[in-house]
Amino acid sequence: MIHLYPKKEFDLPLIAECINPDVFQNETCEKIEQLKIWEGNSQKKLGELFKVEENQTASQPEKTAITIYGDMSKVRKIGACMQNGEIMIQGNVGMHLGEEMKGGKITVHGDAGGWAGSMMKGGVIEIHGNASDYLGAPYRGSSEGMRGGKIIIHGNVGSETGAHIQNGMIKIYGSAGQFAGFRMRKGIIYVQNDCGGRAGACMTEGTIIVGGLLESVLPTFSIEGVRKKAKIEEDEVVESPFYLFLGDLTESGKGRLYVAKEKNPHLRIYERLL
Amino acid sequence: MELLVKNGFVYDPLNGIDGEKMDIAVKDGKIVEKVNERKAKKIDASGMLVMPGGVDIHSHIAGSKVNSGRLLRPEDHFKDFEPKTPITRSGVGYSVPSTFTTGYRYARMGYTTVMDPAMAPLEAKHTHEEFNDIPIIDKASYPLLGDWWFVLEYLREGRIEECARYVAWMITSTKGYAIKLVNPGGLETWGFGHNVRGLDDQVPYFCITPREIIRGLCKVNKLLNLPHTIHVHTNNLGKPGNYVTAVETMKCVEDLALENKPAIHITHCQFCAFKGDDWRTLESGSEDIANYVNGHSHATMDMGQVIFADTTTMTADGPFQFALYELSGNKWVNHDVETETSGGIVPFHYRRKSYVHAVQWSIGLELALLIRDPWKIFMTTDHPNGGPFIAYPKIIAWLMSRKARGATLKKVNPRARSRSLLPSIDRELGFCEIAIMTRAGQAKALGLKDKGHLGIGADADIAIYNVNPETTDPSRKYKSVRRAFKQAANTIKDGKIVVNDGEILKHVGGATMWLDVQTLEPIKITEEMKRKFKEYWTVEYENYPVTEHYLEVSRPITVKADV
Amino acid sequence: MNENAKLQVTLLTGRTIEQGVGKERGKASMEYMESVSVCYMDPEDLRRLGVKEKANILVSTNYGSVVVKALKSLRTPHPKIIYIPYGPWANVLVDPETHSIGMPSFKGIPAEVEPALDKPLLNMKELLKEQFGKE
Amino acid sequence: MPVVKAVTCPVCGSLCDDIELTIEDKEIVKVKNGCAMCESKFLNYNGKHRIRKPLIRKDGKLVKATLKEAVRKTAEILAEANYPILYGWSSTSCEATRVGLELAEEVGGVIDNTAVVCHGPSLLSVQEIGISSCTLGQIRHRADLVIYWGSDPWSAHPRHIERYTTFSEGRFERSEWRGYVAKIKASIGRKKIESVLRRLFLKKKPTVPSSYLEGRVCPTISREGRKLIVIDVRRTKSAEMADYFIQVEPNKDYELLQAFRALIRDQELDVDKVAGVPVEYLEEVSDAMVGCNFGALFFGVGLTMSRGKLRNIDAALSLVRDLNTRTKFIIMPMRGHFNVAGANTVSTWQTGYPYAVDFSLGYPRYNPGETSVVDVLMRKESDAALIVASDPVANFPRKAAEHLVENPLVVVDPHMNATAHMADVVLPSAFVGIEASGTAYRMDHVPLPLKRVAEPPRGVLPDEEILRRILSEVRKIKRKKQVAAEAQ
Repeated sequence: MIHLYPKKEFDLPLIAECINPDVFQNETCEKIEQLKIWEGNSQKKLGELFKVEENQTASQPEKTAITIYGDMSKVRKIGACMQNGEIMIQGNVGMHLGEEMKGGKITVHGDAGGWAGSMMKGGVIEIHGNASDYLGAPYRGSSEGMRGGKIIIHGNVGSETGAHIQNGMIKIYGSAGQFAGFRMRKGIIYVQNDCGGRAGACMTEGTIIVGGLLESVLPTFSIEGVRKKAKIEEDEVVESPFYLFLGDLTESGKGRLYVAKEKNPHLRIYERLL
Repeated sequence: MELLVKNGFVYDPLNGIDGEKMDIAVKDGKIVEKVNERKAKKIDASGMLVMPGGVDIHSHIAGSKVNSGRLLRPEDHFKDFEPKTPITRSGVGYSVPSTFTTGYRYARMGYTTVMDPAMAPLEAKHTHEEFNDIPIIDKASYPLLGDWWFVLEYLREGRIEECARYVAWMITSTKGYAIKLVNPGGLETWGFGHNVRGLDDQVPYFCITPREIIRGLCKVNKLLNLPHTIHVHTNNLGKPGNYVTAVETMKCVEDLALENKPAIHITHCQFCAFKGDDWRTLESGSEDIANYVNGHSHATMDMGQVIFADTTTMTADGPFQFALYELSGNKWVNHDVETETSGGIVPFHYRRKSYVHAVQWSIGLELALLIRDPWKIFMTTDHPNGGPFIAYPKIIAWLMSRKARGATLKKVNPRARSRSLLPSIDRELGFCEIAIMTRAGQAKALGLKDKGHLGIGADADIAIYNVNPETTDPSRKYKSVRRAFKQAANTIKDGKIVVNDGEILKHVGGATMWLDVQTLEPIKITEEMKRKFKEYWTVEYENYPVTEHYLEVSRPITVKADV
Repeated sequence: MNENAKLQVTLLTGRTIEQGVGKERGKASMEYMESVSVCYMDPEDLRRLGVKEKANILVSTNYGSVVVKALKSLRTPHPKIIYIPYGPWANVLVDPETHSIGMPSFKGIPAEVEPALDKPLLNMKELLKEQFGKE
Repeated sequence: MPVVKAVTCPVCGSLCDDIELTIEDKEIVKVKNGCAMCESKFLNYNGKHRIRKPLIRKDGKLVKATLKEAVRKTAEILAEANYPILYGWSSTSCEATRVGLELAEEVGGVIDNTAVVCHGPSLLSVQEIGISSCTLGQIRHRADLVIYWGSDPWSAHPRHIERYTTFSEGRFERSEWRGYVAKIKASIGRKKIESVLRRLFLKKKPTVPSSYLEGRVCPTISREGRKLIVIDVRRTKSAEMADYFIQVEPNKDYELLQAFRALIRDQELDVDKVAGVPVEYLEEVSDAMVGCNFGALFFGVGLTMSRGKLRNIDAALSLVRDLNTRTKFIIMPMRGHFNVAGANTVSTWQTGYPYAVDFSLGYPRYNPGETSVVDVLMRKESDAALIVASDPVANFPRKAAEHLVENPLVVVDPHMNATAHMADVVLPSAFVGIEASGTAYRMDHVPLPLKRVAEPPRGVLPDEEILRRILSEVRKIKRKKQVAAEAQ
C-alpha cells in the first residue's frame, strides 16, 4: 500500500495522471518518486511534491491501494483511466477524478471538483463530501457520457450531473443543481434531496428519481401518473408516492422522471390531467 | 545552398524516370544539372525511393469552413496533440488539425504542395490568413464560383466574355487558383432550403440550369487560359444512383475539350459513383465511370477514398451536408455566404461493419484500379471528408497490394464484401504509378510547371522514403511500404531539409500560389458593378479584395487571358 | 419617505447605448461613470421604495452591495426587475458562480434595494480603492 | 479636406465598413454613416484619458517609464510566472492575437478572450449541437422573419437592423421602412431620421402582448413582408419596433425555447403558460416560424448570461436546427466587441480551440470551467496577468477581479481604464482600426480590413508590435536562463 503526503499547500493547478494504481503497481517507492507530474507550467517529479511511503502488506488488493492524506483540491486527473485497485483520499480532491475510469474504486473523504467520473466506464467512485459540476459528464463537444460503473455522493452536487449518461448509476444523497441528467440516454440518477430545475432536459431514455423538492418540471414533460414507489437498484427502493413524468418531448424522449409527491405541492396542478 | 541526394531510386514520371539509381542536385531551391560535390551537403539515399514532393489536388486544410470544423470538434482534438518543441509550434490533430500541425504532418509524409479546394470569395482573407500559419508546404485555393450571382446572371444572358472578365477579376481579387464548382445551381437553391435534382433542373429565380453553369464556366476557363480545368463537385453528391449525374457531367463538356486536353476535373469521385435506388440497394457505380473515363481523355478525377475512422465531413454543398445530418443525427453546421455559396459540416464515423460505408470504401479503390491511366485519377481522401490525410500511406498500401486490400476486406460488412469488385481486380500499382497518382499527375493536372517532377529548373521539393524497391515486394511487404510513406526519411522543401526520419528540422513558411489573370483589356470596375456590389454584398467594394499584404510568402503566377 | 422600505428584486446587468458611447470616450471619463453607476427601475418600484428619481439607493446581493443612482426606466412595465449597466458598480453585485463553464451569472440575480440618501455615490477611483485597496 | 471612405468601424460586432471620415490637420473631424457609438469613438478616442507614456508601479504609484523598461519588466513577469493568464484580445486585430497566442505558448500560460464572459456559452453549445448560420447578406436578401432574443440591437448594435435585417433592402425581400426612410432622407439629414423614427415608434400603440397585459385577445402576426419579433425580459427599444413582442420572465428563457421546440414538432403541452406567456401566444409565434420562407434568430447575452446559460443556447440552436426540417432558418449570436469573433477564429486555427486555451503543458488544452480565466481567478491559481485591450476589473465579478489585482499585472491599452489603474506595468497602445491597421471578423465571420487613418501619439506602438517585443524579450530571458542552467 502506498501513502502519499503532499509536501506543501498547492497554489498552482497540478496534473497528476500518474497517481493511479495501475501505474504504481509493482513499482518501488523510488520509482514512484520519479514519476512525472505537472505543477503549473513546469514538469516536476512526484517525489518533489509528495512524500511517498510504502506499507508492506501481504494481501493482493491492498498492495494496489493508494492513500493520499491532505488537501488535493488543486490536483487533477487522479485515477484517470484506472482499471484496478483502490485510491483513498483523506481530504478534498481536484477536477477530473477518475476520468475514463474502467474499474477499481476511488473513495474521497472530502469534496471533489468538477468532472468527477467523467466518461466513466466501470468501477466505483464514492465521495463523502460534495461534488462539483459535470459529474460523470463527457468532454466538451462529445456526447459520449458515462457508460457504466457507479458514482455515490453523500453530499451535494453541482449542475449538469450525469449529462449524456449512457448507462450506469449515479446516486446522490444530498441535493443536486440544475440540469441533472441533461441529454441522458440511459442509466439511473437518484437525488435523495432537492433538485434544481430542468432535471432531465432533452433526455431520451433512462430514469431520474427526485426524493426532495424539484424546483420546476419542464413544460416539455408530460405527466404519466402517480406511482407508489421508485426502484433505484435491486435492494434500494424508495417507498413514497411519486409523480411520474415522461419526456423530453423535444427529443421525442421516453425518459422517466419520478418526483416525490409530498415534497412538491406545486406540481399538484398536473393532477387535473390524470 | 547546395545539396546532393545520392544514389536513390528516383521516380520522376514526368521526366520518364522509373526507378533509376541516380543523384539529384539542388542549388538555391531548384533542381540543377550538378553541384560541386565536395561543397554540397550530401544525403545518402541509397536503398531508398526518391520522388518529387507530394502534391495534393484536393484537401480542405484552411479557411472558414475548416475552422468551423475545428471549432465544432474539441473532442476530436482532445487526445491527439503535438507539444511545442524548440523548433515547432504546438497544435492539435486528428480529423481537422490546427494550422501548424497540418503543415508538419503533410511534410512528414513527404508532401510539399497542397491545394485547398473551397474558398468562399467573401471570406477569402480568412483562407489566406490561415495559409500564413501553415508551415512548410506550398498552398493555393480555389474560389467557389458556381453559384455566384454574377456568373449565374451573365451566363443566363449569354454574355460569356463579360462573365470571363468578372471571373478573372474574382480569381485575382481572392488570390485564388482555379474555378471551383460545387453542386452548381444547388447552393443558390439552398438559400431557401431546397436543392436541384439534376443537370437540367432550373435554379429558382435565375432561369439557368446546372448544365449551363458547368458548360459556361468550362468555356470561361478556356477563355482565361487557366492552368487547371474547372474543378467540379457534382450535383446529387452522396445520393444513391448519382453515378449517372457524374457521367453526364463529364459528357456535358465533351465537345468543349481541345486536342485531348482535360477540360474538367471531377473531384472526390467516390462520392458520386453510387448505383442503386436507395441506401439499402446501394452498389458501386465504379465500372460505369471507369469505362467512360477509359474511353475519353477530357476528364481527370480524384478518389475521395473513405477510411474507416471518425472524421469530419465538410463541403460547400449545404443541402448535401443537411442530408447527412438527417441521416446521422450528428451535430450540424451550416454556413451560407451571400450571393456566392454555402457550406456545411457534419462529423461522421465510417464504420467497417456498415454496409454503405464498406461499399464506399470499395468504390474509391475500384475507381483507382479500374481507371487504367494513372494520369487520370489521383489519390485523395477529400480530407477530411473521406478521412484525414494522414491515412494516405494506408491507401498506397491498398493500391499496391492485393493482400492489403484482402486483409481489410476480410473485416468489412459481409454483404458489402460479397458485392465488392475488389476481389476480381488483380491490378497492383507500382511505385511509378504511385508517384503519378500522388504527385506527378496532380501537378500536371494543376498546370504546376515547377512541381511534381525533378527535372532541371523544378522546385527542389523532394521526398525520400525508406523502402528499397529492389528488395521490397510491395505486394507482400505492404506494411513496410505503409511505414515508409508515413514518415519520410527526408523531406526537402525549396532545397532545405525540413524533415528527417519523420522529425521536423525546420519551420519554414510555405508559399501561397495564386493566379494573376491578365485580361486583354483591364477589367473596368464600372459604376454598374459598384452599384451591384452594394446591392449584392454587405461589405464595401474597397474592402472586398485580398490585398497582397495578406500573403506572407506570395507566389503569383501570371496568366494571359484571351478576353 | 419610508426609511425601512426594502424591496426584493431581480437584478439584470447589461449594455446600454449610453454606456457604449461613454466607454468609447474613455473609461475614466465622466460620461462613462455616469452611464454605469445608475440603476434603472420601474417607477412603481421607486414609489414603493419612497424615493425620487436620481436619489441614491443601496443595492445588495449575496456577493456585495453598492450605492448607485436610481433612474426611472422608460421600458416599463417591469416591476421588481432592476437594471444596472455593465461596469465596476454592477460587478460588485453579480454572482461569480460560473457553473464550470467560465461565465459568471450577470443576469437574473436576486437582489435587495433600499434607499440610501445619506450614503455617498463613489466615483471610479473611490470605488476601486474601496473594493481592491489599490489605486 | 481629405475624406477616407469605406472605413471599418472598430466598435461592435456589426463591423459596419461604410464609414466615411473627414480628416483635417491629421484629426478626424467628421464621421458619416456611423451610429452614436461609432461617432463617439472616432471623435473622442484621442481625448484626455489617453495613456501616452508607459507606466511602471514603483512604491505603490504608477510612474512614467521608457518603453524598453516597461517591455523588459513585462517579459520578466511573464517569463518567471508558473501559471500566467493572457486575457483580452477582442478589441484588437487578428494579427495581434496571432502574436499573443505565440507568446502564451512560449510562457506556458492560459490565453482567454472576452468571449468567455460574453458568447463563450454559445460556443460551448455550438460544440454540442452545431449551428445553422450564414453571412448577414443572406438575411438581407432573403429573411422574411427576423427574431431578436435577449438582444437589444438598438442599444448594442445600433445599425444592425438597418444594414442587415428588417430595414435593409434585399434581392428577394424589401426593406420595411424603405419608402419612409427615403422620403425623409430627401428632406432632412440622416441624424434626424433616427430621432423621427424613434419618436414614431414610441407613438405607435403597443400591439404587444405581455404577461402584464393579460386577458387581451391574442394578436395575430398577419402582416405581409418582413416581420420582426422581439423576445426579451424587458421591453427594450428594439422591442418597440417589433411586430410582436414577448416578455419572458427572467431566467425562464430555457423553458420558453423548449416549449417552442415541442410546438414546432406539433407536440401538445400539459401547461397553459410557459415563462409567464400563454401557450396560445407561443403557438402564434411558432406558426410564424414554420410558415416563413427564411427565418433568422439573433440572440444576445440575454440568453448566455441568464440562468441556464449554455443550455439556453443549446435549446435555441436545437430549435433552429429542428426548424430546418420545415423551412429555412438560421441563427446567429450578436457578438459584442468588434473583433471577438476574430479572436476566436485565430485561436481556433492555431490551437483548435476558440478561447480558454491552456498552454501550461506545452500544448493546447481546453476546458472552459477549468481553463477559463474567471475560474482560474476564482480559484486563485494564476501568478501573473497580461491584459490586452480589455478591462476585466470593470467587467469581472469583484471576487475574480480581486485575485487579478493581486497578481503582477500588465495592461496594454490605449486608455486608462479601471484595470490599468490597478496595474504594475501599463503599456500604451495605438487604437486598432484608427491608428493601426489589421483584420477583424464580423459577427458572421466575414473578415474585414481595419484601416489606419490617423497617426498614433509619438512613441505609441500597435498591440502587435508591443507583443512582438515582449515575445522576443521573453525568449532572451529564457535563453539566458537555459544557458545558466547548462553552465551549472
